[in-house]
This record gives sequence, structure tokens and C-alpha cells, in this order.
Amino acid sequence: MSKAVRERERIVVRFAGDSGDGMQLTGDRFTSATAVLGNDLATLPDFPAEIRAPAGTVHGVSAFQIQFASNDITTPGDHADVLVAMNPAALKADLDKVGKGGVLILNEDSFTERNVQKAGYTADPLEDGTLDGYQVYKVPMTSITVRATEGIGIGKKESERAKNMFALGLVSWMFGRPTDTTLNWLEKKFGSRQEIFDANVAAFKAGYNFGETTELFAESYKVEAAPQVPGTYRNIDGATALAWGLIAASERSGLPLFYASYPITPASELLHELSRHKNFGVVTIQAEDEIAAANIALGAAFSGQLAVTGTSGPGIDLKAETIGLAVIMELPMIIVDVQRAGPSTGMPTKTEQADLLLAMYGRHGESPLPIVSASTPAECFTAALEAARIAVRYRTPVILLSDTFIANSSEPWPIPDVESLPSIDPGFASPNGQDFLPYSRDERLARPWAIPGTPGLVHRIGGLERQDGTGNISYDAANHELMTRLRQAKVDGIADDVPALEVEDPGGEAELLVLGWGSSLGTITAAVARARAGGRSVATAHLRHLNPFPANTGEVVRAYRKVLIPEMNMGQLAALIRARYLVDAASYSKVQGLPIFAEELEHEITRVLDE
Amino acid sequence: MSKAVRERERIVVRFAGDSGDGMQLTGDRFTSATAVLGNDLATLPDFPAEIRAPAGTVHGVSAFQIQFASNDITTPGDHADVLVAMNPAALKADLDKVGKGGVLILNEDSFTERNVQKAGYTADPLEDGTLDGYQVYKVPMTSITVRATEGIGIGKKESERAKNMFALGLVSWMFGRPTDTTLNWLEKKFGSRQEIFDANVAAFKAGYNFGETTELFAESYKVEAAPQVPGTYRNIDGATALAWGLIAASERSGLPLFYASYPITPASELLHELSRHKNFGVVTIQAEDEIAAANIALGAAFSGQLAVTGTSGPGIDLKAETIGLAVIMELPMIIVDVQRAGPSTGMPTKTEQADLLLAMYGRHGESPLPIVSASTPAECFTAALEAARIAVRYRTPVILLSDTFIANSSEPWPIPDVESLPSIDPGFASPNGQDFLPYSRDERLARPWAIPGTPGLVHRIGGLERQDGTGNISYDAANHELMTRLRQAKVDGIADDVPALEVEDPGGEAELLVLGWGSSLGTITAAVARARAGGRSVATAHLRHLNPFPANTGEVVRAYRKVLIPEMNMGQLAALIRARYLVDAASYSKVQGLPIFAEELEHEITRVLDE
Amino acid sequence: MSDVIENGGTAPGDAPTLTKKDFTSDQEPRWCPGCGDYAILSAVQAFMPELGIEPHKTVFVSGIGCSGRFTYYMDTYGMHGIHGRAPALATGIAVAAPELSVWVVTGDGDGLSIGGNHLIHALRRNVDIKILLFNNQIYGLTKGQYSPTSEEGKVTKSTPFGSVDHPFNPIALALGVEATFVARTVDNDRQHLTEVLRRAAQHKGTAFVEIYQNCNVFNDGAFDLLRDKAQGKHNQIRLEHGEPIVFDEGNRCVRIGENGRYEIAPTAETDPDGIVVHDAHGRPSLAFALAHLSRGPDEPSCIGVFHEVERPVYGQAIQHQLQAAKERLGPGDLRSLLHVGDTWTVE
Amino acid sequence: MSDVIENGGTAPGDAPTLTKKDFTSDQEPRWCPGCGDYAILSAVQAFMPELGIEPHKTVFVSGIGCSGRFTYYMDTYGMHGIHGRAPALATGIAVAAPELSVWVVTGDGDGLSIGGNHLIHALRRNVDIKILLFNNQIYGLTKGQYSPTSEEGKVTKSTPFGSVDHPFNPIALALGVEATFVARTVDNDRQHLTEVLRRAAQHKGTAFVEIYQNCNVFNDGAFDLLRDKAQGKHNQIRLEHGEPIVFDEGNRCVRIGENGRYEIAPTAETDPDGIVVHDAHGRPSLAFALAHLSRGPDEPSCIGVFHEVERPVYGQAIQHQLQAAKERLGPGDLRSLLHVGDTWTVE
Ligand SMILES: Cc1ncc(C[n+]2csc(CCOP(=O)(O)OP(=O)(O)O)c2C)c(N)n1
Ligand SMILES: Cc1ncc(C[n+]2csc(CCOP(=O)(O)OP(=O)(O)O)c2C)c(N)n1
Ligand code: SF4
Ligand code: SF4
Ligand SMILES: [Mg+2]
Ligand SMILES: [Mg+2]
Repeated sequence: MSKAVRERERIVVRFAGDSGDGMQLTGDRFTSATAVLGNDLATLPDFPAEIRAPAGTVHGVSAFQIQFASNDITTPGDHADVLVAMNPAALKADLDKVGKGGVLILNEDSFTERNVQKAGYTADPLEDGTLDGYQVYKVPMTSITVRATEGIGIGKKESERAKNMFALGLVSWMFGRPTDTTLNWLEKKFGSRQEIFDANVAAFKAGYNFGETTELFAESYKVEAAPQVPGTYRNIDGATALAWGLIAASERSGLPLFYASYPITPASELLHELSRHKNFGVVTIQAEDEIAAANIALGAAFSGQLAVTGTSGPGIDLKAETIGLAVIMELPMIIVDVQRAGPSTGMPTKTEQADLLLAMYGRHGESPLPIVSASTPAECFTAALEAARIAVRYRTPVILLSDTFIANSSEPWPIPDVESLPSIDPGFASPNGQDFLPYSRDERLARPWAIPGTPGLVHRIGGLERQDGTGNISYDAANHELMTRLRQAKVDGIADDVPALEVEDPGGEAELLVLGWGSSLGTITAAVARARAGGRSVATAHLRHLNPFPANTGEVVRAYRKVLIPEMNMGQLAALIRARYLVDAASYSKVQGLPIFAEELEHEITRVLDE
Repeated sequence: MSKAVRERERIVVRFAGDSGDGMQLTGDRFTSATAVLGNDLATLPDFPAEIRAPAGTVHGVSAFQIQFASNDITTPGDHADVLVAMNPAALKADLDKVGKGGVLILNEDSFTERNVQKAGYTADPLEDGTLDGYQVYKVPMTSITVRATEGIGIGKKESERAKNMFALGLVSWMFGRPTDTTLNWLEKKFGSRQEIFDANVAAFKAGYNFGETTELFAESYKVEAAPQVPGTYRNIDGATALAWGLIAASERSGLPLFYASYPITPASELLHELSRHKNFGVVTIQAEDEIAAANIALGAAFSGQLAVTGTSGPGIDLKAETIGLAVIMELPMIIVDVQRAGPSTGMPTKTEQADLLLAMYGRHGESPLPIVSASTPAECFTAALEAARIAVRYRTPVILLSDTFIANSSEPWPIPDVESLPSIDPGFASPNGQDFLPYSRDERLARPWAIPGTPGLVHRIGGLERQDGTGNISYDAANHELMTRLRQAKVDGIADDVPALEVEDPGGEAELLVLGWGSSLGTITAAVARARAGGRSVATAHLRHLNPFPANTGEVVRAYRKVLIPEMNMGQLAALIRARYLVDAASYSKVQGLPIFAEELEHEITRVLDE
Repeated sequence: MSDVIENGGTAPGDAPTLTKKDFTSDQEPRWCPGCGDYAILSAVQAFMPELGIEPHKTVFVSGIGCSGRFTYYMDTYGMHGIHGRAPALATGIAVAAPELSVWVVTGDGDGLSIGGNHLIHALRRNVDIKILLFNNQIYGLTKGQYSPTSEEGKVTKSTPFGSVDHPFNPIALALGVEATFVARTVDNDRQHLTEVLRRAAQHKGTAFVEIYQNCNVFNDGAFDLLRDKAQGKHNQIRLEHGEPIVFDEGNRCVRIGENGRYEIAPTAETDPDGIVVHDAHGRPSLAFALAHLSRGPDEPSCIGVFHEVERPVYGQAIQHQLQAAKERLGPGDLRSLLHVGDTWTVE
Repeated sequence: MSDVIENGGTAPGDAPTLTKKDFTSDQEPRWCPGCGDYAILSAVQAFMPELGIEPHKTVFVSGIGCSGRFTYYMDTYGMHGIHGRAPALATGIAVAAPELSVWVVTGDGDGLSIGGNHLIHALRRNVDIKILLFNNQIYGLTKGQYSPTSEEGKVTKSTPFGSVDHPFNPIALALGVEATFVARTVDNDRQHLTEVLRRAAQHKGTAFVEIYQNCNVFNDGAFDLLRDKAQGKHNQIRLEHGEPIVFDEGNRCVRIGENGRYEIAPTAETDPDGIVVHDAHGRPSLAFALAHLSRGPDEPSCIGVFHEVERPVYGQAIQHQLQAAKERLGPGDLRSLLHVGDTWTVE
């Protein structure tokens, strides 16, 4: 007897368990099955800050959230519809992330007195009314898994470890996800270790069947595929997209990719991913510190490589002096800042977008450079290509801003045709018989890139002020003024060489513009959609180039009576826009190490409109 | 027969010679004699960028400029009235700094063919019309000096070295400076080395008499004493004033002064000066680098010292991460930035004020801190006291901005009465029997300063986000938001605790406000005085607190139809004022490694008024 | 200003009897279960009372890394700095307040990678701080990249094809930069660890203690040859000043070979006079030779105090200069300072 | 990408005959008259042609300091970086372009104070760069503060009461951090300097050359005992691999004392078999002992090549990994990369 199936437009599922419970993998697999079904989706892993806090404590909880839908979605969801909690700590840590009336699927076996205590509960939450108002399903996941895997010939511990596959099976049933994607993957992953493979398959099927057959679950849900532009898709997270974007830039420019970095959360993933692709000729260097990483990259830039150094906030601080050197040397180089939360060490595993003004101004003297930012996980790919294009075309360091949220979360991505990607011309200098002038300039004020090994172009560069043209040391007052203004003009000039800022204003009559940058794109899109659904007319625009702003930015922001800038900081873009265009842009600021929720922003939009 | 004496209101004299010619000393002595006469004055040494470039080349020229007057003056002068050039290179390097019709006093002996060539002249400037339009006096200084010192029993080389005293004597005569100040000083300096003393005295007198007796000079000049408030005065340069201000802050707070630094031009003088005063209990540490210096200072701050670290731009870059740590640790600490010119290594011996936005924003995450700046050499003393007051009162790192120009130049200073200086209460925490809460706050949001060694207050601090109150590590979202806003509010709150921004608007009817900060004060004052003398009404205001701005700043800038902000940068204060108050402040920007000239600014003021 | 303490080192105070509990904070340690850091923490907390210095006169300073959390678990004053800078922070404290007992906890990444410069300068200056370097030959906190002490060819997240860097030998490094106290011990040998801590605490100046620490999550077993009871007794070369160096239950020894070179040899085949007698107080060259007996912890290696000599202590030398200046010039007088040199008076 | 050069070191090229002029730029040197830097510059410019590597295949990299200006005077490619970071810049160049001959010029402040960390990591990695450290035991460019190699008690602008830091021994430091080539020479001995440059150039990997350089303005005479012709012949201990170490016109020697310790003794009183035979290619402990014969250049000191061993070269090892990966996995294909793992197609 088949059960009832309810149709839903969008669903948010959150898997939570101990660090050792394999929740990230469970989430990943669920995402793959969902992507293949053609739903639009957005995901967000939520790692514990500790390496491996004591098992069973809230500090050790690892979670993964996915929103999937039959139409366009842009965030992993403010609140979960379904929480799968593998132990009491997971329930404790994440209950407030479930919307009222939401579904809780709990691993009943784990709610022992000891575990309940470890989680910091004083009484058993299953009994004391804590869960009133939720739809609670208690499922003895561990014991069913152990039973299902009996006879396969693995130990109890191993068999218990398969309980995440049970959960995956159950939730797969609940939302009608295909089983073959998961089974194929298990085959690939464990095919060579028969018992483990068998146990995982058995657990997965047990979960699926548990949903199908027990009385517990009265119904399952269906979320239709979202309409998608034809093409081949994959799911991609921001860290991978950024790494691949750099590789693509290397391929499209013919410049070898050279990545020097010092590990730091959340930028380490870039180093890890790039170090796997040595067959693309990618050099990765783990330097002794961030200063060394920046200088090693700069040395490579001088030598004609596509030089990149990646880090997070604390590393940007440390690289500042070297970035300034790259500014005066006018060499192409990309500095990736995967922003994280807080000043100082702060909250290293949480997200924020508070390094914008640091990127703009975080070097002594006048040392302007272009800033590019990514707004979604997949957009990291194009942002990396764009940063490379600007760096190489203008012979300048470029800061590329991402953040923890973008780096860790994922979304479906129509895989681009390689040939359609922009190609980048290194345009190395070659001798032309005349005296070589390393600080002569082309029509866009870029200087020649003459790399060691080239006969006839021998020259020396350095951090002392350069003489216009010759590049010799100069202490001349007028020359310093000239060079300062040339460096500024070169960067400012890029404004004409980037796409205009696009405004989305369907009715053409909005009086409020919501202007954003970076990872708040998803929230802004969702919040504005809600506001519009509520009958409000609101315009949006999203900046991908933070320095210089696209040429039409002033026009755009001046066209609206009100401008609202939501940021996960204290109003950094707002400060730049206000100073530049003298418009009274208001800042909506959230600094919690978390993305802004669409709901919150919707309220703010309404408030501002009703003001 | 005594010669004619002409009265003048103000005079600018420039001494220029080879690095080895002793021009700084000559200038210094002339300044002392001038100060004692009661003239108002301002000086500026102009060192060569090279350690000791080849003798006789323009790169080796060292100069000293002084303006002195019978009324208030505020700059060392745009153009010199008198240039003393000890060799052709000095003439070549500095001729363009002499006003048309100015007086050139040249050491004729040095104009040999070889020297003329070394200076980069293709023909002898004494002959080829280069000096047309100037009043040229050729004086064989070297040979007269050698003759005057004959029989004293020193070698020719030693005797030639006294020629700077000849020049000093001549110029002293020219402007009626007293001879005893110089003679006393020579006595003190060389008294124990009879021959050297005799030679210098002979040379000095020979110069003085040369002026008095030869036909060459028809007249001398007189500049009346400037009216000064009664009191005891001294001449002081910015580096010394800053060092002494720190010592005064130590004395007035009872906190031992602890200075950790890494040498860098132009901040090294602070280290040198402070290291001389060990009897004040001043600890000075020359660290291995700027990062170490900042951390050593921070460790000392934790231990209850008045902790200071000083550097210039490149060092501020490097200290950024540590300053951020001090922000989250909320410990008192002063970071001195003696700004120099250019991005990267730039022009290390030249001046600029381009680190303001770095001071504001040069750390990752939201990490606000107060910024204080000095506007004149003597003001460095009070600025240091003020920085210490804020740091200690608010338990926060404070950036204190000075610059090369302020640090190196000097002005007369009415020596303050020590008892009248503000006293600073360290207000160390002491146990009160309750659980100690290191992140509790007082009415100004400052937290307790509990230093190791105090029983009952054992606690731990660090760079991870702190829990409000307890100071334990916290990854809580709401707590992070709270702490971020508390740190900001604490700094913002200082606005009420600093003097209001004073406006000088004599007629009360100006439509233009010239707003400044830092070392452009002198230029602004002079330029506005000229504009007023020309019948224009212009208001001025000068910011000493750059973050937060004094509470009335918005009111002030909004009260004028036009606001002009002259800066030796690309408009950094202008950007802050525009963003904050949405007034269309215009930037007047000069980035040449040199102070803005009063004349230039006067033109700009007129231009803006006539717009 | 603090009184000048004549001798550095952490002299026993006259505090009431202290216990391990007095050094244990209320913060629950959050390392991975089984991590070697737990054993070190417990040993340090148990050892501290012996010094007789009260917790409020003790400061622990650490950098970033798993080891960096140590500070929060000690119920003393503590500074958890940024990555790599702990020796500099500690220098500030030790110079400012020479009466305190100052300890630094750092890791192989924190202390030898990003913090290498501060470490070597602290060692040469001989600041009165005790540095405990938890060497697990891996970056733990950032989840498993290789470190400057990882063996060549190490496969990690950042080196999937194996690392190509030659590692530091931390003992040799410390000796090369003029350290006055250099020792090595292992996390799980409570007795040896405690003895080394004791010697470090007694030392006047900077003590450098390398602790082989097992990271059971990202680099499990790196030190088994020395940590494991069964293997350790054959492979630990325990150094004792003034004693001939024999190990492996007496079967092997360190002897003087050609040109003065040290080498491992069967004791039976060695002339007793040719066996090296450990001299911790001599020139660093002898200790340096011992540091190079093995390539790393996968060969028989020395543990114990390699080198221990006296040299002026940085913070004290500074305090002495202050005192001498005061004695010679009289205590500073601000009024006179402001009036020094040429002044003039306007009536 | 550059071709992989099998052997590092700077192998002679087949360039047309080069002269000193080919390595002399049109920029006029601007050091103080009499500065030791002039002699070094002249020696280097004169030596470079011998390598047969054309100027455009040569890169000089320097930091900030008087020594840092060196780069501008060489008519090669050059990078004048910021303070202390030259070894890192040079690492980038050497790894990216292994076919180039890469030289680093640094000072005792640039290389050992602010730049200490990069120096030690370059040395351990064995990057193919030749590091010339101009040690004048002072900060020249900033006009005379003491440096990490200044002797204790040094009176300078920043230490009017004398410095209290114990200095580094740069040779010992390099040996302590696993350097593969360690040598010392003096600015004014053109022949010795050139020979050391030659050996450094031939070395595959990082060569560390300390050059005692006289700063006649801020630290004149610091090395007179070794630089001065008359004194030098008594006090220079010239090291030659395989030769017994005797000096002072044969009057004194280095002999093996108790426990393998090295000491200076009158040759006449020494058993010839007890004289140390210099072994540059052995373990670093022997070289380390030689580095500690003297406290500093105010005592008889060794010059020449202390230590020279082969070890894999960092940049080459990286290039080999790239090649191996290409051979094993085939050259990277962007399309396949983008399609790896789960994909789905919407028609
Ligand atoms: C400036 C900066 N760079 C990088 C990091 C990231 N980070 C934190 S700890 C660490 C390495 C830790 O390794 P180790 O010192 O060996 O400590 P362990 O975790 O192994 O105890 C790194 C790279 C950081 N916090 N700050
Ligand atoms: C980040 C930074 N800090 C400090 C300085 C100032 N500075 C320039 S060179 C130098 C020291 C030079 O000493 P050394 O390396 O011995 O070179 P020398 O001049 O003696 O050849 C210092 C401190 C700087 N340029 N940059
Ligand atoms: S990662 Fe390693 S070092 Fe860090 S806590 Fe876990 S076991 Fe210990
Ligand atoms: S200061 Fe010293 S090192 Fe620098 S150029 Fe002059 S003599 Fe040479
Ligand atoms: Mg480690
Ligand atoms: Mg030097």
C-alpha cells in the first residue's frame, strides 16, 4: 500500500550529528540525488569550531543544511522544515534552527541519560515538553542499522557507523529522491571493500524501507524539478569553483598557475584543491607564513606566472606590505581573501563580509588596487577568471573577495563550455630594438610585463618610487605626484572595462534600491522576491566590482529615493557609496557570523518603505 | 662705519651643502640664536635620501630651512629669501626653492670645473646666466676660513671643515643674530678640544666680520621679536616632543613607559630619544621586526605598563594583525605612525599624510580604534598625552599619527608647567570578593585592567571572540553581534569625551570652511591668513581626533556652503567626512612628499570661493 | 616598576601549599579524545605546585593551534595571542614584570613556521621564559597540513603528492641560534616530562623544550618508536649530564669517531674511554652532534637536556640598566627634562 | 612552464664571451665613500662572466638596507623587495623559472632580524638560490642602530647604554637550520671572495655566504682582525676541505680535545694526528664546532666553505612532481575537470 505524497514548492532539510557521524557526507549525497532530480538547491555545511570536541557535546555537532525547490532559490533557507538529529547534542544545538511546527527525526537510540546530560540538557527533551509544537519522529536508527547489517561479517562498531546511511535512506524516501545515485556512489567508494559496501547498502535500504513500510510516517513529499536552462549541470561549492576558475584562467591565458599560501580556515580548501591538479602544471607552495606566501607569489609574478596567494582576514593583514609592493611594482597577482567572522582570530569557522574596507585601504600610502568579489558559490569560477583578466591586463595586484559562506556552500552550476570562456592575453613584452622602458604605459596605462630570461629587456624594479618611463629610483616631487596619480588613474580606468551595474526593477517604479555585494546576493534576492510577492516594488543591484565601481554606479544609486545596503558588517559598502556618490544610503547590518536571513531583510525592506 | 639695516617682517633662510658640510648643525645653531631673539619661527631639515651619496652630487645635498618673523608664523616658508649654497650641487638642488629676486650666498671656492660637472651642470652657473634675476654674492668661504684659522695648529682639512661656521657667522651678521648663543654653544661642545674650538670661533667671527666690513654686503636686516605670551620657551622638534609627551604621560599616570620598536625612518628618532631616558624607568626594546615590537608592547600592556610601539607606514601594515588583537583584548596601547611618503618603500625621507584610512580600516573584521593626530611639532607633546589618556581610560589601542614633516621640523614651545599637565588614572582592577568578570564594563564601556601578579583576578584573554562579561571563548551568534557593537560603541562614545571641534571664523560670515588635520595646519593657517588679508572671509577648523570625530563635527561641516579639505594624500579625510556627514567636501590634494605651500592653497581657496 | 629579581629562573616562592587543582581552570579541554595534549596538560598542572609560585604570579602565553588552547585550561593569567607571536608577547611580559613565571606553549607550525623569527630571537636574547613546543609534526587545528617538522615525502591535505621540504631539526635549530637551555621529552612519559619541566623552570633565561606530541587524528604514531613502551626502551637515548651515553638497555652507545664525529655503536665493540660522556654545560657543538645522531623520531633519538648554560638574562639586563641610570643620573625629573638645552623667557 | 633543469646550481651556459661590463648597470652606486659594499660589487660583477650565464638569465633580488641597493647596480634582471623578504621573492622566481641563476643580497638586519624566518626556511628547503649576507654588524641605511650580529654591549643610537642582546652566529644559525652550503668570506679579499662565490654558484641548492663587510661610517673596523693584511694573516683560519686546519703561518692549529671538542692550540704542541682535518662534506656538527671556535670576528675565525652537502633541490622536486603527474594522469584537461563527479543534463 503506497503512502500519500504531498507536493511542496521548497523544502529545507538539516542533518545534524556528532563530528564523527558523517553528516557532511550524508548531506553531500542527499544533495547529489537532489541535483540529479533537477531541483534548484543551495546548501550550507556548518562545521564545529573545535577540531573534534568531545563526542556527544554541542561543541562537537556538525550539521549540513540544504534547501531545494521547484523554482529558483538563492539561499539554504532561514529555517529548516526537517531536522535529522543523530543525538541529543545535535537536537540541542540545532532545534532553534527549525521552524515552528517543523519535523524532527531523532535517533532514539542515542537519547540515553548519559548522552542527554552530555548535551547539556538537565532533563530528557523527549519527555519534558521541549519538543511541543514540533512533529517528532523517534526512530531507533542505530539498532535498526545494526540489525540490518547482521550477518555481513563486520563488527558492531563498524555496523553502527552505517547509521548515517540509514538516515539518508529514510530522508531519501521522504522526499522521493532516487536511490541509484547513492547506490552507484557507494559502489565507487566502497566497491573494493565488500563488507563495508554491503553494510552501507543494507543500512541505506533499511532506512528507505523504514519510511515506506512503517506506520510512523503517514506521507512523503514531492518537490518538482525546477525549470532549468538546457545544459549539463553539476553541483559546486565556492572553494572548488574558485580553484577551478583559477585553473581555467591559467588554461585560457597560457600562464602557468602558481599558488603560494599558508593554511588558514576557510581558505585552506583552495590550497588543498589546487594541490591535486599538478597535471595542469599547477605549482602549489605551502609557505612558512602569509608574508612569505605573498612574496613567493610576487616573485613568480615577476617570472611570468599566473601568481595567486590565498588567505583569510588575518593573512590579508600580514600580506598588506607585500601587496603594496606589488602595487608599486605593477605586476599581475591575485590575492584571494576568503573572509571569516570577527576581528583578530574571531570566529574562524563563521562567515562575515567585513574585509571590504581593508581590501580598499589596508596598505600605507596611496596604493589603489582593483577589487572583485564573488556572490555565489558558482560565481567564484567567473570571479576568478575576471580577477585574472584584470590583473594581467592592467599589471596589477587584484583582491578577490569570497567568504566562508560562499566557500562552503554549494549550488547547481551549468557547466560552461570551455571554449566560451574569455581568453586572456599575457602580452609579454618583447625587445623592439629601442631602449626598454619598464614604466612606459599603454592606452590603459598598463606597463610592460618583461620576464627574466628575455634578452634585451633586462631591468630592475623595486618598492622605492619609480621614475615615470625608465623605472629608475626617483625622489623627484613632481614625479611622485605623477606616479601616484597614474597608479590611481589606471585602477579608476577599469570602470569602463567592466560590465555596467545591472538593475533589476521589474515594474520600473521602485523607490527603494537594495544594493548588495558578495554573499548576501542570495538573501537579497529571496527577501526582495518576498517583498514583491507582498506587493511592494523594490529594485535590486549587485556589485561584483568593488573597486572601481562600474561606471554607471553613481547614476544607479542616485536614481532611487532610498538605497538600502544589507551587509554582514557594520556598513562598509555603505560608507564607500556614501563617500563617493553622496547618497544617503542606509546600512542594514548583521554581524553574527551567519548569513542574513531573507525574512529579516524582508522586514527591513518593508520598514524602510513604510518609513 | 656701520651699515644700513632694513626692517623685515619675515625671512626664510635656507642652508644647503654636502652631507658632510654640517648644514643641519648650522641650521640648528641659527635657529637657537633666532629663538633667543624672540622671533617666531618654523624650521624644516631636508635630508638626502642616500646615506652618504658621493660628495658633490645633488643626491648628497643636505639642507635646512628656517622661517622667522616678528609675528605668528606657521610654516618654514614656501620659498627661501636667502639661500646659502656651499657647493654647486647645493645650488643645483635648491635654486628652485628660492623666490625670484632672492639672495644667493655661494661658496665661490667650491665652483671648480670638476664640482660644477659633478653637480650635473653642463656649464658654470655663475657665468651662463642661470642666476640672472637673483642677488648673487660669491664669497670664497673655504679660503677665508683657512686663512682665518691659520696658526691655530690644525690641518688644512680640519680647518676647511669649519667653513660652515663662517657661513653661520655671515648670516648671523646679516640678520643681526646674537653671537653669544653660538659662542657659548661652541664652548660647551668643543671647549675640551682647544684647537677645534679656536678654529670654529675664528671661522664664525671671520664670517661675521666679513659681513660687517666688506663692501659686498650693503645692508643687513632686522626682524623684530614676535609678541609672545610670557613664559619660558624652548625650540622643539616633533620627534622630541612626542618622546617627551610619552614620558610625561608615564609620569602623570605612574605607569612605567615601555617602548618596543623596530628602526625605520622617520620613526627611529623616537627610539633613539626614549632610549636616552632610562633614569625615567623607560624601557626601550629594539625588536626583531615590527610584528614582534607590537606583540612585545602588547605583552607589556597586559602587564600594566604604558605600552607604546612606534613605526612608519610599512610597519603599520605589519602590525595590523597585532593591533586587531589589541582591539579584541581591549588593552591600552599606543601605536605611533610617523607617516612618510609613498606606497611601499616609496620615498622614505619625505613627508605625506596618507595613512589615515589605513589607521581607520587597516585590520580585518570590524576592529575600530581611536585615532589621534598631531598638527605641529610642539603639539606632538600634547597629542602623546591625549593618546595615552584615551588608551588607558578606554582600555584600547590608539593610533597616534605624526609625519616626517612634523617629526623633523621645529618651533618655539612655551614649556608647560608639569603640574598643569592632565593626570591619568590607571584604575587597575582589584579583587572585590566576587567572581572576576574581565569583560564587564564601566559607564564608558571600558573593561577592567587586571594585571598579572594581582591575586584573585586570574583570567585569560585572547583573539577568539569573547563572551560578554566572562571573557570566555564564545561562538554564539548573538554574543558576537553584541561584542562587535560594544567595541564600536566604546570607541564612538569617546566623541563626547574630547573637546569640541573649534571653528575659527572671525567675521562669522564665511561661506567656505577649510578643514584640516595633521601637519597641514601650518599651511592652512598661513594660506587662510593671506586669503583674509586679501579680503576673503574663510573659516578654518582643524581635527586632532580623527576617530571618533568630536561630537559637533557634523554641525560644523554642515554649517558652511563649501568645505575644502587640503591634504598631502588623495583625499582621505575628505572621504571620511563625505561618508559620515554627506557634505560635498572638496579635496585639495598634493602628493609630492612635500608640505603644501601656503601660496598654492591660497590660490585654491580663491578659486573655490570664485567658483 | 617591578623590583629587579637578581637571578631569573623561577625561584620557589613562599606560597601556601598548592595543588594541581589550583592550576586547573573551569574551562573544559576540547581536544580530540586521545590527543597527546591531554597528557601534557595534566603533567604541567600537576607539576606547577612544586614551584611554589602562586597561580596569579604565573602567566601562560600561547599562539594559535591545538596547542594554543592550553592557556585556557591553566588557572593562571593567560594570553592566547595570534598565530606565531607568543614568544614576543611573552617577552613583553617577562621584561615588564620579571617577578612573574612566564611560560609559552606553541606548536611546530606556530613556533617554527609562522613564528620562527620570534622563536630564534627569544632564544638568542635569553629572555626569562620557558617555551614548550608541542611537536606533532602536523598542523592539527587546520585539519592536517604538513608542518616544517614533517618528514620529507609526507602526504597530507596540502601535499597529496608528498611534501618536498626538508624538515627542521628543532633541537639543532635552537642550538644554532644560541639557546641557553635545550631539551626534548615525550608527551606520555609523565616522569621524564616532569623532570624536564623542573630543569626548565630552574633555568635562568629562555628554556626551549621540544615535546614529541601525538596527534592521533592527523598524524597518529609519528613517535611510536620513542613513545611506545616496548619500542621506546630500545630507542630512547636518555641524556644525563656527566654520564657516558649508552642506551638500548646498555647494548648500544654513542662514541667518538673520526675527526671527533659522534656515532652510534654496539657498546660491546666500543672502548669504554671512547664512549661520549654527556656534557650539557659545554659548548653547543657537543649537543649539536647529539641532535644529529638521528634524522628524526623514526630513528633512535636523544631525549633529556641537551644543553644548559648560563648567560645574562635579557629582561634583567634591561632592569639593571634602568637602575644604573637612576643611580648615576638620579631619578628622572620631568621639569628638568623639558628645560634641558637652550631656553628663553618672555616676561 | 620552464623546462626542468636536472641539476640546479648554475651550470655554465654557451653564451658569447661576457665581461664585467655586461653585468654593470648604468646606475651610479651611491654608498658612502669607502664602504665595503663597493668591493663586493666589483668582485661580483667581475666574477659573473665566468659563469657563462647571460645577464638576462640572471636575477638579483635584495631587501632593504645599504646592501639592498646592490640589485640596481647589476645589469641583470632585479627585484628590490621590501625589508627582509628577499629569500621569499627569490623562492618564487627560482621555483617558477629553474633555468635562471638567482642571487639574493641581504644584510644582517634584513636577513637576520626582520627576515630571519624566510632565511631559515629557504635554507631548510634548499631552494636554488645563492644568498650573500653582507654582515656589517650594524644597521647602515637607518643610520646606525645595533643589529642581531652586533657584539654585546654595543653602544649605538638605539642603545646609548649598550646593547644587552647576545648576537647570532650566522654560520651556526645556518648550520642549525639544515643549510646545505655554508661559507664565510671578507669584502676586501677579492681572491677569497671570488673563490667562495665560485663554490656557491656551483652548489646545487641554497648557498649561504656570510660576507664580513666594513661599514666605515657606523661601525668602522669591526673586522680589522681578519680584514687587515697584517692582522689577517695571523687570525684568518682558512678552511680547505681535506686539509688539516692550521693557521697563523702554521703556528697554530685546530685540534680535537676531550669528548671530541675542537680547540685552538699551538701546532708545535699538537700531535699531528690530533689536528682536525676539515671535512666540508660530512655532518654539520663538525662545521658547527668550527663556527664556535671564536665568539666573533674579534677572535681568530674561520673563513671559507664550512659545509657543503647535496640534497634534493626544492624547485626541482616541485617540477618533477608536475612532470610525474602529467605522465601519470595525462596533461590536465579543463573540460574533464569541470565534469568530474556527478553531473546531470537538462534537455
Ligand atoms: C595569521 C594566521 N595564519 C594562519 C592561521 C591558521 N592556523 C591556525 S593554527 C595553524 C597551524 C597549527 O599548527 P601547529 O602550530 O603545529 O599546532 P597544532 O594544531 O598542531 O597543535 C594555522 C596554520 C591563523 N590562525 N592565523
Ligand atoms: C618594514 C620595514 N621596517 C623597517 C625598515 C627600515 N629599515 C631599512 S633598512 C633597515 C636595516 C638595515 O640593516 P642591514 O640589513 O644590516 O643593512 P645595511 O644597511 O647595514 O646594509 C631598516 C631597519 C623598512 N624599510 N621596512
Ligand atoms: S587535531 Fe591532533 S593535535 Fe589537535 S586536538 Fe586533535 S589529536 Fe590533538
Ligand atoms: S652606512 Fe655603512 S654600509 Fe651603508 S653605505 Fe655607508 S658605509 Fe656602507
Ligand atoms: Mg602541530
Ligand atoms: Mg647591516
